Amino acid sequence: MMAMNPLRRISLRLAGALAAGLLLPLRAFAAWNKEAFQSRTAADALKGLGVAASSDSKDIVIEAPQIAENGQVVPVEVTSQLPNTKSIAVVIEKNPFPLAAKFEFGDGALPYIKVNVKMGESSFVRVVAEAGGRFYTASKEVKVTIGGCGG
Amino acid sequence: MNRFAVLVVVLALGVSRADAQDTKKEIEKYQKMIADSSPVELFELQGETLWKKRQGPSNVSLKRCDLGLGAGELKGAYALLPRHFKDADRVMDLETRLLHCMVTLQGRSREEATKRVFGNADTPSEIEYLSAYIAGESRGTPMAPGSAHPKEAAAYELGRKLFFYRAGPWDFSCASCHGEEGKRIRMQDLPILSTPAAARPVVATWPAYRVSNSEFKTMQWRINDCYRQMRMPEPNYASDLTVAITTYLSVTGRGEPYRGPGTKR
Amino acid sequence: MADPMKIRATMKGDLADVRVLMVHPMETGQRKDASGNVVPLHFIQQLSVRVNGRLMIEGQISQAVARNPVFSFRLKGVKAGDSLEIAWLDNRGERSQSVASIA
Amino acid sequence: MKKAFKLYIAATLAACSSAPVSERPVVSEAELFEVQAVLKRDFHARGSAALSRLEPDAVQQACNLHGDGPPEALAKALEAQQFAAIGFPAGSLIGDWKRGQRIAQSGRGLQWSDGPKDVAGGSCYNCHQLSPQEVSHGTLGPSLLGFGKLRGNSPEMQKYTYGRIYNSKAYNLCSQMPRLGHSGTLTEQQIKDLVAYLLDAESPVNK
Repeated sequence: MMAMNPLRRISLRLAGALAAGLLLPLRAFAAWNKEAFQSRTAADALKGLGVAASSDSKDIVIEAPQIAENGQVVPVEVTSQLPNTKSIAVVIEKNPFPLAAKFEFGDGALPYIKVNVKMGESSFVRVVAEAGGRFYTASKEVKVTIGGCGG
Repeated sequence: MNRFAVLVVVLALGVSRADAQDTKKEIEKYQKMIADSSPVELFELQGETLWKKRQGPSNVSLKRCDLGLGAGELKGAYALLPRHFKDADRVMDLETRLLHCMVTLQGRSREEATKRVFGNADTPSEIEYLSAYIAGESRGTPMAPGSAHPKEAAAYELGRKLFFYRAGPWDFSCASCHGEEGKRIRMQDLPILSTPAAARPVVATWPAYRVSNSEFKTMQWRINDCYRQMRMPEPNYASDLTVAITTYLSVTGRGEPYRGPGTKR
Repeated sequence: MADPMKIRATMKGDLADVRVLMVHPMETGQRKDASGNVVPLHFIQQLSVRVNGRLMIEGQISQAVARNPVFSFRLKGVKAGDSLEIAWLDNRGERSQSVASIA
Repeated sequence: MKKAFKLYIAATLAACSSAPVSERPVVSEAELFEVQAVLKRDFHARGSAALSRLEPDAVQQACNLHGDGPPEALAKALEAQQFAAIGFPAGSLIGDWKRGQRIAQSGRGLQWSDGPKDVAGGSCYNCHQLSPQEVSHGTLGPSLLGFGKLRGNSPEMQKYTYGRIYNSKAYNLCSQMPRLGHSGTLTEQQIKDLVAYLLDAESPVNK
C-alpha cells in the first residue's frame, strides 16, 4: 500500500480512538471521601460515611469464603434485598483502613456488588446499606490462613 | 522473602480446632470464588500482542513460529505439547519451542531471550504472557502430548525415573510429596501426579495465574520452584530434564480437555 | 498492558450481568519491590458505570481492593446493543475509560 | 518403662514407612548412573545450593535402587551407620519450646532463595500437625499433637526425639523425613528447642 494520504490516516486514527472510548466526554467524579477512607477504625469510617446508627438486617446477604487461603484476594459478594437500597459500603474491621469500598446505585442498577478485597488478618467483613433514609448492617467472619509451603 | 508471612497473620489463639474436613471444603469454595473473578484474561490479551510484535535483529514477529501444527497455527497446538520437532530433533514443551522460535526466527541470542523468564506481579515476563495466550488457544482440546516417536518415549521414561529419583540434602523426589493419596503440605492438597486421575486436572489447568501473588506461572517455573523447595541446585531453563518431567506428567494426564490457563491459590 | 480494562456485559433474562477487569497494581504503600524499596501508594479511587451516557453506579474504593480489580454489577431496564461505559480515576489523577455494547 | 518404650518405637517405625507410590519404575544401577549424569548436565549451582548436592550418598543410592524398600540387612547396616554419626549432646536435650515453635513454623533453610542472614527453620508444619491452634498444617507426616503428653519426657524419649529430628533415616532408612541435623540445616540448639516444643509440658503441643 503506497503511503496513506495524511487525511485518511487521521480519520482512521479518530475512528480507532472513538472505539477505545478515548473521545468520550471526560467523566467528573464527586470528591473521594477522604475522611471515611482514611479512618483507622470501623466506627470512625462509618461516622465518615454519615452513619449515625444502623440496625442489623438479614436482608443483606454477604457471600464470602469462611476461610481464605491468603488475604491478598478475598472475593466478597453483597446483595441487598432491602427495598430501594441507595448504597452499599464494605468495611473490613481489622484492616489498617477498614473502609474498603462504597457503591451508590442509581435507578436501573440492582443493589449488588462483587469485589475482591485484601485482608491483613482474619476479621469480620461488615456491610452497611442505606435504604429508605435509614442504615442497615450485616457481617460475616473470614479467617485468613497461610497456604502452600510457606517457604 | 516470604510475602505470605509478612502480610498474612495466622489467628494464633481462640481458633477452635476446625475439623480438617470442613476446612478443606471451605478452601475449595474459596478457590472456586477466586477462579470466577480472575484477571487471567488480561495475560492472554497481552500475550496476543507480544505474539504479533516484531522483535530481535530479524525484526519479525512470532506469527511464523511452528508449534507443531504448521507455522503460526495456534488452535489446539498447546494441547499436543510436549512433542518431538524434526527441525531441532528434540522433544520440546511450549516454552522450549517459543525460545527456539525467538532464536531461529527473530535472530535473538538465547542469552538475551532467557535473561528474564520468570517475571513478577509488577512486570510479568514475555514468555509468561505468550504462554497464557497460546495455552488459551487450546481451550477445549483434549490433551494429547507426543508419545509415539522414540525420543518422546525416551523423554517419558526419563521423566518417570526423575519423578521418583531422590536427591539433594533433604533426599526428596517429586514422589516424596506427590506420591501418596490424600496428603497435603500445610493447606495445599498434593495430587498424585504419577496417576492419570490426579494428573489430568493439573495438566489441564497449567500454566496458571496465582491469586496469592498476582503472578502468572508456567510449567518451567513450577518445576524450577519445586526443585528450589527440594533444596536442590537450579534446573537449567528449558533443559531436556525439565521437558522430560513435563512429558511424563502430560502423558500421564492425557485425554483431559484443556481448560486453562487456570487460576490457582 | 494492551488493554487496561476488559468489560463483559451480557443480558441474562431482563437483567444485564456486567463484569469488568481493570489493570491496576492497587499499591498499599506497604509493599517493597524486588530491590527492596517501598512501592508508593497507588490505587483506583473512583469508578462509574453508565449506560447510553446515563449514570447507573458510582463507586469509591481504597487500596484495600485487590490488585487487577474485578467488579461484577447487575443492571435492569437495559437491552442488548446498549452502550455500556466504565471509567475510573486513581489517586495520581490517572484515568481510564472503556466502552462495550451489551451482548 | 523399657518394654513400653520399645513397643512404641516399633509402632512408630511402621507408621513412618516410606510412602506407597504407584507405577514406580524398577531401576538398575546403570540406569541410576544415567539419571545422575542427566542431573549433572541439566542443573547449575545457585546461592548456597552447590552442584555437589547432586552427589548421591549410600542411603540415597540404596533407597533409589530398591524403590524405598531395600533388603533388611542393607537397611539395618546403613541405619546403624547413620545412627552412629548423630553424636548426641550430653545432658538434657530439652531446649526452649518458644524458640522451637518458631523453628517449626519457619520454612527457611538450604534453599537457594535463603540469604546468608536467614535463620534456617525445620519446616515441621509443612508436613505435621503439632499445636492444636495451627489450622494450616500438613499431613505428609503423622500428627504430633500431644506428643510429650502421651510419651512423657524420659531420657530415652528425649534421645529418641532428638535423634529422629537429627536423622530420621537412622531409624527408618528410606523415611521421607529430611535429615535436618545430618544435612546441616539445623544446629544442635535448634533441635533441642524442637525437642522442647514436642516434650515440654508447657508447650501448646501438649496442652
